[in-house]
Amino acid sequence: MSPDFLNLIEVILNGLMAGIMYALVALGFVLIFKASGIFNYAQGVMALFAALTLVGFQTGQVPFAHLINAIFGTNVHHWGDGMNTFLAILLTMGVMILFAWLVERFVLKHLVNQEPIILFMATIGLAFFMEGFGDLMWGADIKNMDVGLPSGGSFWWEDVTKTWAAEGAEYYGMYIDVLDVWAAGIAILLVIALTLFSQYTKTGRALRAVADDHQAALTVGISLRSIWVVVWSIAGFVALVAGIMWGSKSGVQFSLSLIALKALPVLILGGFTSIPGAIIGGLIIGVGEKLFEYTIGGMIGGATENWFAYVLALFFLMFRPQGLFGERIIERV
Amino acid sequence: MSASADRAAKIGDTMLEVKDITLSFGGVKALTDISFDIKEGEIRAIIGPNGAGKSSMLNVISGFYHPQQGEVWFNGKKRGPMKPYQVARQGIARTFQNIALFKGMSTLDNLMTGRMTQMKTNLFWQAIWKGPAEKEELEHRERVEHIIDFLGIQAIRKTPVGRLPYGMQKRVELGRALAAEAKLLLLDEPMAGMNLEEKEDMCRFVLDVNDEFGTTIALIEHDMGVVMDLSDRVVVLDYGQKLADGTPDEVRSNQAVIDAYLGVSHD
Amino acid sequence: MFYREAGDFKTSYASDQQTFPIKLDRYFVWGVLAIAFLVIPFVINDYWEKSVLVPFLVWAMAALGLNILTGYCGQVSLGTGGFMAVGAYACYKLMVAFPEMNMFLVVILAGLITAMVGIAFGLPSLRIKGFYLAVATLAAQFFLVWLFNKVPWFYNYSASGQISAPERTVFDIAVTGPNAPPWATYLFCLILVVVFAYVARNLTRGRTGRSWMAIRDMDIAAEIIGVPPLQAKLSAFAISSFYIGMSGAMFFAIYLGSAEPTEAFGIDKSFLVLFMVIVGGLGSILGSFLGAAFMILIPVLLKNIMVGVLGWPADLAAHIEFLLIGALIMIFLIAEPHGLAQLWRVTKEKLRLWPFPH
Amino acid sequence: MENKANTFPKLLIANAQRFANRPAIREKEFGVWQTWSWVQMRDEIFALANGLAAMGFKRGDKLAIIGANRPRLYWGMCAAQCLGGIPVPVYQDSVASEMQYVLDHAEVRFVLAEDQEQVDKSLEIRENCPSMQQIIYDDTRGLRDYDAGILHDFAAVQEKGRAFAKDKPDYLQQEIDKGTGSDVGIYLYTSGTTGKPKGVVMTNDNIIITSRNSIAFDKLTEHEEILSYLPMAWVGDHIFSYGQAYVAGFCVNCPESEATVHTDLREIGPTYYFAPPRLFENILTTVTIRMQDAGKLKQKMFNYFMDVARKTGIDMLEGRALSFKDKMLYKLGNFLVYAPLKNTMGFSRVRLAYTAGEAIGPEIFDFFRSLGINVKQLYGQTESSVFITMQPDGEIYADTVGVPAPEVEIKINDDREVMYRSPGVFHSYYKNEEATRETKNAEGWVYTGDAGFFADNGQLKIIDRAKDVGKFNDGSMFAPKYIENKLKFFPHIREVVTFGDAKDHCTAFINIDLEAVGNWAERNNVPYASYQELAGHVEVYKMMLESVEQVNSDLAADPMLSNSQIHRFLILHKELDPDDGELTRTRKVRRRIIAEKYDVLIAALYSDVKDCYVKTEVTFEDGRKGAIEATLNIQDAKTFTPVVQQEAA
Amino acid sequence: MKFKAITAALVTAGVLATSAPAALADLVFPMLSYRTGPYGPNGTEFADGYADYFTLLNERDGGIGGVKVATPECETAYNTQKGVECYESTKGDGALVYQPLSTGITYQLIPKATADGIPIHSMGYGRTSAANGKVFSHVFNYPGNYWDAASIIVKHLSDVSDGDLKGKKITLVYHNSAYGKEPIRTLEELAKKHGYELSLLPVDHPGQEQKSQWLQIRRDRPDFVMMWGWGVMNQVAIKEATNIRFPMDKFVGVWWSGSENDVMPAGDAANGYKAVTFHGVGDDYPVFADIKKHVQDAGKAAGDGSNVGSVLYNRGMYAAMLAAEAAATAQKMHDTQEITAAQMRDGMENLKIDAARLEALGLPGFAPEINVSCADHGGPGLGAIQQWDAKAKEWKLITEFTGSDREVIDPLIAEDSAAFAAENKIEERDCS
Repeated sequence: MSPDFLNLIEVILNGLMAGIMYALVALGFVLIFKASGIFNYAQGVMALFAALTLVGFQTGQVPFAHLINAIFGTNVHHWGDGMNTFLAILLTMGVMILFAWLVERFVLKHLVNQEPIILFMATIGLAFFMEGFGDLMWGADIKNMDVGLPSGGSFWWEDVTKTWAAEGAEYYGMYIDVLDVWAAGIAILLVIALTLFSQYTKTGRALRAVADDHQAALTVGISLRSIWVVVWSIAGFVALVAGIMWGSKSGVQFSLSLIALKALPVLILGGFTSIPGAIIGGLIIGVGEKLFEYTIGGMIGGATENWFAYVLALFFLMFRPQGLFGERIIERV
Repeated sequence: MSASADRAAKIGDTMLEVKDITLSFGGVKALTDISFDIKEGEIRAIIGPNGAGKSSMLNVISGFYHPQQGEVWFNGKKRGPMKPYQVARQGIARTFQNIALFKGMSTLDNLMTGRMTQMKTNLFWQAIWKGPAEKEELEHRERVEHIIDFLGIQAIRKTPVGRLPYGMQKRVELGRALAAEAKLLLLDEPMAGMNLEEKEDMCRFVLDVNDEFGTTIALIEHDMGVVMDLSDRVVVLDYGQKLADGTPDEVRSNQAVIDAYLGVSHD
Repeated sequence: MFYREAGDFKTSYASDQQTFPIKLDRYFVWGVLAIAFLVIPFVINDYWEKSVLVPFLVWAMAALGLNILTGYCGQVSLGTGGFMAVGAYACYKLMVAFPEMNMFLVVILAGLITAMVGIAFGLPSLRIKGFYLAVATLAAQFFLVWLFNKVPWFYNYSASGQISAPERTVFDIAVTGPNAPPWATYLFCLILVVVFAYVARNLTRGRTGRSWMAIRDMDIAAEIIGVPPLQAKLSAFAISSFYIGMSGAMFFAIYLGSAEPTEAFGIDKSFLVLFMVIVGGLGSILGSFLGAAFMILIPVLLKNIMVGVLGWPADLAAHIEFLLIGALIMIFLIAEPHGLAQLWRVTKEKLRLWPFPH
Repeated sequence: MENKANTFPKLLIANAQRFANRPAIREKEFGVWQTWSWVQMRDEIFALANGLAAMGFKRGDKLAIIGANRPRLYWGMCAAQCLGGIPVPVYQDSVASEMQYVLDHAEVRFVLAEDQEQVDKSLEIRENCPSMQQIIYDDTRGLRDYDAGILHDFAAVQEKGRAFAKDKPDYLQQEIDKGTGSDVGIYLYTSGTTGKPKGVVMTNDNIIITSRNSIAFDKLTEHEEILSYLPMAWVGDHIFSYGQAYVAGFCVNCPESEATVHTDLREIGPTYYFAPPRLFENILTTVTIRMQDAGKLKQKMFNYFMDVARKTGIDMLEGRALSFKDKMLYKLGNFLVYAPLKNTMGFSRVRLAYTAGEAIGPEIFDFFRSLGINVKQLYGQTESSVFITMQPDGEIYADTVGVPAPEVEIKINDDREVMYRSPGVFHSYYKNEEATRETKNAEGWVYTGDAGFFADNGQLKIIDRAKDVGKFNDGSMFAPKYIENKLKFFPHIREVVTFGDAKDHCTAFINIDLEAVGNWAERNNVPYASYQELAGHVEVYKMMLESVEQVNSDLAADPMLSNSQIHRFLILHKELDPDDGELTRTRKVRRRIIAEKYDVLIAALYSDVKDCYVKTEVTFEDGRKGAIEATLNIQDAKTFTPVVQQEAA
Repeated sequence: MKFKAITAALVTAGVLATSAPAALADLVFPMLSYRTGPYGPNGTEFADGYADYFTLLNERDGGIGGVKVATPECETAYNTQKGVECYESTKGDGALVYQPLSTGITYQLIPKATADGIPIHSMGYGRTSAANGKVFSHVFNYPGNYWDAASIIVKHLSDVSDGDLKGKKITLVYHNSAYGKEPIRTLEELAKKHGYELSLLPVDHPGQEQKSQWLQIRRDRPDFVMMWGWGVMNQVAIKEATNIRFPMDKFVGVWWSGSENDVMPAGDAANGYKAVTFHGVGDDYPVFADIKKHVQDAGKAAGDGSNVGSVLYNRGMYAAMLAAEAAATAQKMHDTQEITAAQMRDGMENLKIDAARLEALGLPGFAPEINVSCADHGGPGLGAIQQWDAKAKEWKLITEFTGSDREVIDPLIAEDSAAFAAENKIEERDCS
C-alpha cells in the first residue's frame, strides 16, 4: 500500500476517533431531548462543571475558596491531599444528581409546556449560570485532568502499520491516540449500559415511555418530574464521562464548555432523538471533517473543520430534513 | 320547500371536475378512481364514514396532495401540477377539519391573511406604508369588516384567536376563507364539535354565503341532517371509493350508502 | 392608571390601525423620541456613547432583524453573527472603495448585500424546520466567519486580517473613525434605527408581516390559503439579513472602528441576539428594543454595581455576573416566557384597567 | 347666534350652515366610528325625504321607526318631518302584538325598520295593519330573497330620492317651509304601567322650546358628545339625542350593538350623559365586585381613597373651600383611583350627567358625585317633554329632584299630587280625548300622578305614585316605593315589591341581584345550579334578612313611616321580567299585575305559614312560554319599636 | 407606580454612569484584565502580576515619586466590546496608560486612544508596526514585538541547526486570528533569506481539536514547529505534539505560548518545550521578597496569590514596572508629581532602563536594557529562549537576550505603518 493511501486510512481512523468524542457530548443532548423535548445547550457546561468538580475533589480543593477568602480575608486553598479517583468520581456523580434535581426543582418545573425555543433559551441561561457558578466554586485556572487513562500515540500500532507500506516508501506508521481508543471503548460501554438500562430497568422503561408519548406516559401514572430528574442525572453522568475524556486532552478549563458546539452538527445529522444517530452522526462528522481538511482543506487555507461539520450536516438535512435517524415528519392538515 | 326550485335556477355550469383521482400513501390507497363534479353556485356535500378519504379529496382539490392518477379540471381547464398557494390564487378557499387558524394573530389579522391572494403592493411601498400600501390595507380592511359584520364577530375583532372558544374559532376560520372571496369554498367539517345552536348559526352562514355571494361550496360534514338540508348534491365516499352521487333524496335511498352507514355506525 | 382612553375613539381605519392607537402611548413615544433626538445629543459623552447608547442601538437593530425572522416568521436562526460579519465586511469594502459615499448609503448598501447572502442561506429553510434549521444556520455562521478570515481580499490584504474603519462622513460630519464626535455617531445610529424600526413595523403590520406570521403559526394552512412559502420565508430571511447586515456595518464602522471576524462576529453574538429577541419578546418590535436594552445594559449595570459600587474583586464580580445573568435569564423565562414586551403589554393592560385587577 | 328655527328640518338646514363639517352623528359600524357631518347628514336626510316623497309619503302620513339607535333611523324621523309627516318610534323589543297595536293605532303608512328581525315582525302584522303600505329597511342582511313588493332598501329609497330631487328640486324646500312650530312633530307611545299604550302627541314647539330651555339651563354647547343607547321611542332619547342635539348642534353617537354599549361608552367618553338610576347602581355594583378581586394592598388603597372622596369629593366638585391637605389628598386620590375609575367607566369627559325616572340611592348618587362626576337629578315625564324640575349646579341633593325647569310652573294639589304647566306640555293623547282631559285640565295643568312636596331646600321631593300611596289599616301612610327603594339600594337586591295597603303591616317580595349574589356565592363556595336555587339558599335568605332588618331599623326612626317596617318577606324564585308583564319596559314595577299573579304568595305572607308553593308562567327570550314552579320560604323579620324623636326645639 | 418607575430609571442611569470608582490616588493605571472566559486562566496571572507590583510600590515606596497609584480593574473577558466599554468607563478617571492585553482590543483602541491622547502600551502584542513612533505617536510595544519574536526564534533554530536553515522545513501552527497571523509575513521574508520551507497550519478558536493539524505535522515531518497560540490552543497543541512524539526541543512557541499553564497538562512529556521570552523567569529575584513581604503577607495580593513567579505573572509585573518607570521618567521630565496622560506619553517615549536601574529595582538581569525614542516605540526587540524543565516544573533561560533581524523587520514595519498612515491620513512625525 502506498503511503498516501495509508495516510488516508489514518485520517479516517482518527476521524472515527474524533467522531466518538463528539458523539460522547451529543449523547447527553439526545438523552434529554428524547425525554423532555429540551434542547439542552448547557450540556457542554455540564461537562465542564463535572470535570471541574472531579478535579476539585481529586486534588482536595476547597470549593468557593476565592469567595471565602475575599469575604473573610482568609487564605484557604486545599483541605488536604485530595482523594482517590474512584471516590471522586462517585462524589462527582452525586453532585451531578443533586444538580439534576435542582434544575428540575427550580427551572424545568416552572417551564412545563413552554415552547421548545423558550426551553432552549432557559438552558442557555443555565449554561451561563453554571459557568459562573463553576468558576466561582473551583476557580478559573487551568486544571490537569488525570484519572489514570493512558494517552499518546500507540507504538504498537505504529510498528504494525509501518510494515503495511510498500517496500522502500518513506512511511512512519499509522498514528492513533491511546486515549482516543480508550474513549471509544468507554463510549461503547456507555451506550451498552444505557441500552441495558433502558431495556431492563423499570425506570428505563418509563423513560422510553415518556420519550414515545408524554401524554400517554402521564396517564399511566409515570411521574414526569422524577423522570426528568433521572434523565438529567444520566445526562450529567454522560457529561462527566465527556468531561473526563476532553479534560484529559486539553486540561479542565472554560474552553471545555465549547465542545457543545462540536456536538451540534452531530445532532442534526443523527437526529435529535436517536442514540445510534448520535454515534453514527458523530462518526460521519468526525471522518467527514478530517477527510475534508486533509484532502481539500489545505488548498483553501485550512481550519475548515468548524464550518465543514455544519455544512456536511446541512447537506444531509437537505435530503432528510429530520436527520438520518430522526422520526419522519409527516405533514397533515 | 319552494326554496329548492329557486336554488335550481341558481346552479350553473360545471365549475370543478375531478376525473379518476387515485391517491396513495406509500402503497396505502386513500382514493381510488374518484370522479365527480361541482357546479357553479351549488352546495356540494362530500360524506362518508371516518377514513373514507373525504379530507384527502379536499386536499387533492386544494393542491396539497398530488394524486398519482387523475385530473382536476377547474373553470373548464385542466389543472397542471400546482402548489397549494397557486390553487388558492385561482379562487379556491377552504377551512380545515382541525382548526388551522394562525393562533398568534387577532381575528382581524386572520381574516386579512385570507385576503393575501388579492393584495398586491410590493415590499418597497409596504416599507414606506404611507401611500399605496396603506390605501390597499384600508380597502381590504373595509372588505374584511363587512365579513366580520356578516359573521357577527365584531366583539372579538382584535382578540388573538388562540383565546377564543372553539365555536368562535370555527366561525373565524370560515371568515378567513370568505375573506378570500373565492369562487369555490371548501369546508372541511365546518360543524364538527359544535352544539346545536352553533350548528344552526353555521348552517345559516353557509346558506347565506351561498345566497348572498353566490359562492360555490363543497363541504364535508358528518351530521346527516345538516348535509341533507344544506346540500344540492351529495357524493358519498367509502374506503376511498365513490359509493354514490346525487341529490340528497337519491343518496338517502341508495342501498350501498345505507349499507355503508349501517355497517359503520356514524358518529 | 395613566390611561384616559374615554373619548379616544377612532373614526377611520387609518386611525384605528395606527401603531399606537392609544393617545397616551403616542405622546409617550413622541416624548421618548424627542428626548432621544433633542436632548441626548447635547449631553452625551464618550462613555455613554461607546458603552451604552451606540451598542444598544446597534444591537437593537440586530434584534429587530432577528425578530423578523424568528419572532415573526418562526424560523430560528443562529447565524446572526455571520450575517453581521457580511454587513461589516461589505461596509468595509464599500468604505474603502468609495470614500466619498455617504455613510447612510454605505450602511444601507451593506444591508442589501447581506440580504442577498441571507437569501442564499435561507434556501434550506424550505425543507428544514425547527431546531434542525437552527443548527443548520450555524453553517452560515461558521462558514462566513471562516471565509472572511481566510480570503485576504475581504480585509484588503492587511497583515493581521483586521479591518479598521477609516474616517467617513455624513454631510461633512465624521461618523466613523476616532475623531467622530459622540453625538454624531449616536445620531447616525439613532436615525437608522428609528427609521428602520418604523419600516419593520410597516412590514410586519401589512401583507408581508401577515404572511410571515401565517407561516410561523401554521405553515401548511398558510400555504393552502394562498401564502407562498418560498416567498414568505425568503423575504423574511432577506429582510432579517438586511437589518442584521446594517447592524453589523454599524457595529464595525461606528461602534468598534475595527474588527476581526472570529472575535467580533463569533457564535456568541448569534446567541446574544437570540437572547435579546427572546428576552425581549418574539414577534414584537418593542421587544427587540427591550431585549437589546436588557442584554446590553444589565451586564454593564451588574459590573458597575459589583465592582464600582461594592468594590468586589474584578474576577469574582465577573463570575458572579455570569451567574446572575444566567439566573436572570431563567427567572425571566419562568416569569414571562413571552418576554419583556409581553410583560409590558400585561402591565399596560393592567394600567388601562386600573384600579380593577382584570 | 340664537337658533330660531321652529321645526327640525329648519334646524337641520341652519345647523348644516352653522356647524357645516362638525360631526353630527356617529355610529360604530365595521369597527370604527363612521361619522357624518351636519352637511352630510342634511344631504342624507334630504335624499331620504325626497325618496319618501317619491314613494308617495304625504303631509300628515306617519312613519313608524322600529329599531335600535341608528343614524338612518334618526334620519328617518327628520325626513318624515321634512314632508310634514309624523314619525312614530316604536320600542324595538316589543313583541309583534304590541307593535301591531301601536302601528294600527297610529295609522302608520310607512315603516322604517332596522333589520330582518323588525321587517319580519312588520310583515307578520301586515294583515292586521291595513294602513301599512311600505317598509323601508336599513340592514339588507338576509333580506335578499324577500318579496320586494313593499320592501325597500334604504339606500335604494335615497337613490330614488336623489332622482326625485333632480326632477323636482324645489319640492322638498317648499314642504319644509310649510312646517311650523305648532305642527305635530311626533307621536311617542308611552309604555304605560297599565292598559294599552297611549300615543302622546308632541308639537315641534314642545320639543324645541323645551330643548332650548334645558340647554340654556345647563349651558350645553355644540361640543357635547352623547351616546344614544336608550330606546328611540322613549321621550328621553327623543329629547337628548334628537331635540337637544338639533338645537344645540352636538354630536350623537350610536353604539355598535346592545352588547357593546359599555365598550362604546368607554370609547366615546360622552360629555353629556343620561342614565336611569338602575344603570348607575349597576355600575357601582360592578365596581364593587371587580374590586373584590384586587390584591389586598390595592383594595386598601382603593377603600382609603374612596373614604377620602366620600369626605371631600362632593365639596371638591362643588368648588367649596377645602384645606390644602384635603385638596392634595383628593388630587392624589384622583390620580390613583377616581380618574382611572372614571376612565374605565367611560366617564372621564362627562361634564353633565342626569338621572331620573326613579329615586336614586343616596350612596350611589354620592359615589358618582364624589368621584367628580357631575350627576344631577331631574324629574319629568313624557307628557312634559321630560323636564319638570332640574337641579341647578351647586344645589344637588339625593332625595329631592330639583327646582322647576325654565318656564315650568308647578303646584301641589290637595291630594299631594304634583301638577305642572309648561311650553313642553303635550298636545294630546292621540285618538284619546278622554285620557287627554283626565290628564290635562282646561288651564293646561297636567297631573303627574306622583305624590310629592317641596322640601326645605326649595326642591321638589317625590314620594311615590299618587295612586300607589295607600294606608295601613291603622290609617298611617304606606308609600311602597319609598320602602322598596330603601331596600333596592342594597347591591344584592335587584327588585322589591312591598304590600301593605289596607293591611295591618308591611310585607315584601324580593328579587336578588344575580350578578352580586352570584359573585358572593362564588366567593363563599356556595354551589348553585340555577337562579331559583340561589334565590332559595338559606345563606341568601340570611343576607336578605339582615338588609330587611336594617331597613326596618331605619324606618323605625321616621315617625311618618315607622309603621311601614317589613314584617315578613320572601325571595322570588324568578326575576321579574317585562316579557312577563311584571315590569314595564322601563323596568317599573307593575303592582297590579304582580298582585294578581302572585296572590297565593301574598296570602301566604299574611298568614303564618313557613313556605308556599307557586307555579308561574314565564316567557322565554325567544317568545316561547313555559312554567316554573317552586316552593318558597317565607321569612319573618325583626321589627323595631318606633323611636320617639326628642328634638330640642 | 410612576414614581417608582422614575426612581428606578434614575438609579439605573446613575449606576450605569458610575464607572469604577474614581481613584483617590493621583496616578491611575487602569487594568483591562480578563479573569473569565476562554483565556481567563492566562489573563488572571498577568493581571495579578500587574496589580501586585503597583501594590508593592504603594506599600513599600508610598507610590511613584510619593504619589499613590491606583489600578482600577475592568474585566474584558478578552472581548473587544467589553474592552471598549472598559476603556471608555475608565479613561475619564485620569488614566495614564492602557495595557489592553489583547491584540483585538489594542487594534480597537489605537485610534481612539490616539484621539484621546492617552498612550497604549501593548507589550509584546498588538499591532507590530506600532513600533514606528513616527506614525503611532501614542502606541508603544516595547520591549519587543511579534516580528522580533519570529526573527529571534528563527535565529535560534538556525543556531541549533549549526547556522544553516537551508532546505529545512518549518511549520507554523497559529491561532487563526489577527494575533496568530502577525508573524506570517516576517517568516515568509525570513524564509526567503534563510532558504527554509515554511508551511502554515491555522487552528480555529478555541482550538480544542487539533488532530488534523498534528497528523499533518506527523506526515510532513517538519524539522521545527513554531507556535503562535493562546489559551487552550497551547495546551492541546503541546499535548498533541507529545502524542505524536514530536521532539519537544524542536517545538518553539512565541512568548504567549510559553507559560506554565501551557505545558502542565502535558505532564512530563512536555519536557524540553521551548518558547521565546523578553524577560526573565522564575522568582529568584530580590523583588519577590519584597512582594512577599509587602503584598502577599500583608494580604493585599490580587487574586489568590498562587501565581507569583509564573511566566505570565512576571510579565504582568514587568509591564507594571515599565509603566511605573515611565511615570517616574515623566515626573522628572515635567517636574511634577501629578502627571497627565500626555506627560506619561513623554515619559514612555523617553524611557531608559539600564542594567543598574534593573538591579536597583530588585530585578537584576531580568530583562534587556530599554531605550525608547521618538521614532522607535518598539524597544530593543531582544529576546531569549526559555525551555521547560518538566521535572523541576520550571522554565529556564537557555540563551542570552539576543536581537532580531532588523534588516528584515525594519522595512516591514516601515511598510505596514506607512500603509496605516496612508489609510488614516496621518502625517509622520518629525523625530529628528
